Amino acid sequence: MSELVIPYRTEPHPVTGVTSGKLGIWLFLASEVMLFGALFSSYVLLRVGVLQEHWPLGVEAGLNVPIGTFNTIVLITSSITMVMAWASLKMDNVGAYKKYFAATIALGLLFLVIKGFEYGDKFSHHIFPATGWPGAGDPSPFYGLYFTFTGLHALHVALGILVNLWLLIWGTALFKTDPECFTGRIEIAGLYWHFVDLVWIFLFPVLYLL
Amino acid sequence: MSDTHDELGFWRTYVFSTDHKTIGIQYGITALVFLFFGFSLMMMMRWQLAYPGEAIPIIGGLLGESSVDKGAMLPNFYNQLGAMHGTIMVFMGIVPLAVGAFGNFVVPLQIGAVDMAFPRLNMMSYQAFVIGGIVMLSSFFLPGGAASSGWTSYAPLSITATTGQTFWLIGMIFLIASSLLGALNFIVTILHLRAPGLTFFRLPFFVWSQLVTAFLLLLAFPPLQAAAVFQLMDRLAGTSFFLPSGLVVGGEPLAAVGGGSPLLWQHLFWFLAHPEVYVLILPGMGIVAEVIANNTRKPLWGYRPMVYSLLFLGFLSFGVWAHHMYMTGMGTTMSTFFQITTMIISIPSVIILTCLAISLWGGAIRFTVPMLFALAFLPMFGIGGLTGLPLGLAAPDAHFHDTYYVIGHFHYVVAPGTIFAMFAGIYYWYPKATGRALNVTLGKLHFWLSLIFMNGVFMPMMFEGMAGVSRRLFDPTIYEHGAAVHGLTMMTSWSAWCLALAQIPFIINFFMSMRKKERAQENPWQATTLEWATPTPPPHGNFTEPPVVYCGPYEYSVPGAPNDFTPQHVKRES
Amino acid sequence: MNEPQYGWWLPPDVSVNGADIDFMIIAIHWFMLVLFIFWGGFIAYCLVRFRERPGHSATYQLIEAKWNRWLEIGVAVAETVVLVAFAVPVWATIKNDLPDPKQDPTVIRVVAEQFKWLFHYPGKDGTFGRTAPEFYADDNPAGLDDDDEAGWDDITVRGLRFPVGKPVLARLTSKDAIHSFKLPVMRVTQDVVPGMEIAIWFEAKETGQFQVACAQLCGLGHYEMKADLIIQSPEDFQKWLDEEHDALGLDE
Amino acid sequence: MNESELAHFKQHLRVYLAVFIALAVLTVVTVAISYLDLPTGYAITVAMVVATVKAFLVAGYFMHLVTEQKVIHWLLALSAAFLVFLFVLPLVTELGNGPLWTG
Ligand code: HEA
Ligand code: HEA
Ligand code: CUA
Ligand SMILES: [Cu+2]
Repeated sequence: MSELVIPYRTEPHPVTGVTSGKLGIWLFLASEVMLFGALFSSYVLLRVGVLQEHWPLGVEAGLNVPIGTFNTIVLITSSITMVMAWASLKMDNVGAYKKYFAATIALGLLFLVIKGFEYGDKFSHHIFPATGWPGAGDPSPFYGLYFTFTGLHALHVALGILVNLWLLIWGTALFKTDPECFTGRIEIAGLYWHFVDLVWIFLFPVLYLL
Repeated sequence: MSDTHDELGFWRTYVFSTDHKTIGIQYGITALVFLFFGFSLMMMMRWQLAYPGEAIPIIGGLLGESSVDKGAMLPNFYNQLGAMHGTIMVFMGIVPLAVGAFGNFVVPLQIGAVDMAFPRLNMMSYQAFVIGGIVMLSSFFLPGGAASSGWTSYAPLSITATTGQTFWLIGMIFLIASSLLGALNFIVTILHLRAPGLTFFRLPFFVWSQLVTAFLLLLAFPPLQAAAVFQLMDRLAGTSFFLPSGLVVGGEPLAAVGGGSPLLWQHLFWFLAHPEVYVLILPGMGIVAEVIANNTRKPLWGYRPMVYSLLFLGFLSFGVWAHHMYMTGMGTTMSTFFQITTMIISIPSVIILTCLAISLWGGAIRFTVPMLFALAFLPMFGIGGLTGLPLGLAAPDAHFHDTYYVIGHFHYVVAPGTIFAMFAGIYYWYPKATGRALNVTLGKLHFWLSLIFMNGVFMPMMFEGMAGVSRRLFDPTIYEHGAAVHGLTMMTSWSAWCLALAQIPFIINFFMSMRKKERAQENPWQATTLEWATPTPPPHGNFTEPPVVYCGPYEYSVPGAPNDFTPQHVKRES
Repeated sequence: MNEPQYGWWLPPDVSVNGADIDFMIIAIHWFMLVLFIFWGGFIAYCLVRFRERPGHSATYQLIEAKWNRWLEIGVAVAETVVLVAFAVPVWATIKNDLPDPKQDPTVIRVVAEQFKWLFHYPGKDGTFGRTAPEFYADDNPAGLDDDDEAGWDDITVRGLRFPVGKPVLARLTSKDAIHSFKLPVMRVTQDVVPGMEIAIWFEAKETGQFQVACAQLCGLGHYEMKADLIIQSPEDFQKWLDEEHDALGLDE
Repeated sequence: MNESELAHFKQHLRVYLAVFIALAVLTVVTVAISYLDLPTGYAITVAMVVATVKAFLVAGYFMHLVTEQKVIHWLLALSAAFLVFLFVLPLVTELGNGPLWTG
């Protein structure tokens, strides 16, 4: 039933100058901005709400800054490989694209694994979302925020990985028949991926360093 | 449609269709059923309010003893019904009907598109809506029943509430996802798929209203999504985003970290919920504009001012939400700020209503059934909107806050306001959707009875509110000022039940007319907008040849034109 | 005490601020009525005069209405006037003019819990005893700390009493959910938010027996969360305080 | 794409690499600064400034915002405006809201 030809899938619209897909993903990202914006604004409100001595620095709260830093680098690297994957397609070099894209996915997984170890470490120290700081019963929602923020972000990373995997394994075939369209899809996947990276760029200092 | 049937088979055609018209109709039926269900919940509550502690006739016997005691309603069941009525009506009734149904069916037709920009996304949006709806309804069968903390789900109450609240949150997350996908799709469709020649100021007002609505949904919903996640964490993982320290519930200290803020929830909720109320009304205004232009047989008066007001309204609606929170004890600086923005935002509504009213001047007004509903919308929304003004000022709100005056205020805008607009839309586009015309006599019967009883339901609430009777009261008569207005309560309840009876002609009409032999013409209302340029009912792909637009949306009674209506896709000679 | 008359309109008003609020309510409703009748009349007129009938056809030309601009501006002006002249100043008085010790206000701690009100008076020494959640008990609903002498003569009751003609300073706290402290006859509504102590003031100008209501959904018993509101002459109030004090039996 | 375009496109790759390096460096910088433990106020300002710069680099170059169409810019401007509402209004309101829920 969807054999209909719906215009501006691959060619940009004369007025807006972008393809429908691109406009769509940007609209989605705009709503994501509001989603994470709400998280951060809540963070600010809660932080000024509690007494300052109830608010730990990331280090004090036992967050591992070196690991966090490393993870940041991992995510940034995955971003550049993502761009390269797209660029390779532009220069229709499918081989390079495959390598870069696979690397992106791998780095994404690495990020999740590391995050997983961080969680495990917290749990082993009996630190859970419901834990107060410095000790149980102290009124600071810090750990709650930490787990919720990173958890939600990790969810986004996982989602991105799934989509990318699908594109890499089943999607790529499209490149032979309709390179324009497929390159567009990779660009869209990229936009999402970079946004997730961008969110982390704020999450990291807010949770680990401040 | 006909030929595509065999190609695709039953499932792809009716259940997992990606055709915007089918999806629109799916949305419509589902939403109407939910509307009626939400109404039924309320009719039970109205019994308890009219005859406190007396056994509910018929239904009372069927309910479990967790909800009724010897047929008489229990307080916690009352609270469940209230919360679910609100949730169902807003998120599962009006929004899917106004945006999902009318948006999906009409917008692509009116802009001359073959379909929505992302048909598969469209289908997913409907499926998410259905899942959300099922989750919500299933919560009635949980131990402890459905959510019972009001549709506003204020923390901390909602966090110490039973499992129903968890389902409410999960259901909301699905409904929100559905709305986001839909909104995104509408914006791209309207920006990209307009027929050649259909410039922005040639768009029918309805399309404009859907565009603004889509932006409201897209940008206002995510914060509630975040809030829902927070509340889920509070309930399931023991965090305390919304829980301050030292809570003692039922004599037992609450095991929670504390350090959270109950008001944070309210901010995140109302950041959505005020734009949401405009989501409830704008599509309705759009429909009314269409119907009025068509039945006055002349162009809308002040089309551009209306569009600008719409945009302004949409933008500012993100900056007034705390007028729902005057009584939480905010400082006077901020309450002044929100009083000012609230007064400002009422002006565009005044402008739109003024333009619609003046549009009647100089017309040749046909009192068709959709027109009747559209005309009734004006004063009904007028009452609802005007009663918003005293609420918008903190000092009077100190008396009205959370009284039946508020209930009366917003029901006047959503029930005889939006619901009437929805009915107008149904009567107006039904022939296009089904290829059959609705029966006029039944329609008029439905209209007059609904009009009478709608006012019978909601006008008394204004006076109850004046008397200071609080809302969400299982039994208002335990207060002296509550007992004093019991006569009005009775009137409301009986009107509500009669209002339900008044829907019977509609339901009969709705289903019987489909079976009619004779088909409706392509353009029964002699309208100008593009949806009437399609065959009836429109086939998959809508237009026989892609339309080109030559003029504005409401070219009625053009001097020297052959007919009293000049369709947008007809080139005018000369 | 005079029996309050409740009806289908505003409840009786026995507060010093209520008059302003009522005035605004009435004024705005007249304004609304005028607008509504004007528009309603206009619409009705159009419906009759421009109804479809043989020999009458619509005019494509839109009328040059200027007056609607004036109407809209009029609405805007009216709203501005209400805002500047009444809403903001009145609300400022109600919220901000908390009585200072010189006016010696009747200070009362109001503690809300599912689904009861508790009213806590400082007693003869005029100071509240220390309270903390961990001390809450059935015989100590206010959570008073026994080690704090200031609290020994404190009076905690389930009905609200205060003297007429003298400002009351109420400090609102909640143990569990959000409640809303509503005195219909005083035109007072204030949400009681757990984790915050919110101070409000009001003053009665008549004595009488009324009700305290809870205006915010707070659970099953929200509907029955009412309390007596007894406004007394200063003498009667003092008498009541003394009785309550003796009832504490501190002397022996 | 043809030769000249390709050559032109190769320029981009260098830019991407530069951005990547900048991001990595800035990450190290923020972390380094955090070890100086400045007074909270400064620490927050600095960290947020750096983060914002990084954000702009990512959005500007990886997400091609610098060369993107106007619609997208307007869209982001709109959500940015609402974001400001969402950050400022609740905060100001609750700060003016008597004692905070310090617990
Ligand atoms: C569609 C829904 C809708 C709409 C359009 C509105 C519109 C408005 N609302 Fe309403 N409101 C709600 C839905 C809506 N509201 C809901 C659901 C609640 C309760 C939530 C809850 O607590 O559960 C609520 C609650 C609510 C409150 C909180 C009350 C309280 O809890 O204490 C306030 C306070 O400012 C308010 C104000 C306004 C204002 C100023 C407008 C303005 O936009 C109105 C502007 C319109 C006009 C000024 C009318 C113009 C007409 C004329 C001038 C002439 C008309 C006459 C003829 C045509 C004959 N509303
Ligand atoms: C869009 C929103 C909406 C709508 C349309 C309605 C419609 C109605 N509401 Fe609703 N109501 C709310 C939103 C809405 N309500 C909210 C948000 C609350 C607050 C909840 C809370 O306290 O948390 C509330 C609370 C509320 C209360 C207060 C309860 C309390 O505080 O204790 C009452 C009391 O009478 C009430 C009554 C009604 C009535 C009689 C209708 C009637 O107008 C219903 C009219 C419905 C119809 C006429 C049905 C039309 C559909 C059909 C005819 C179906 C046909 C079917 C097919 C063709 C398949 N509502
Ligand atoms: Cu306490 Cu309602
Ligand atoms: Cu509102």
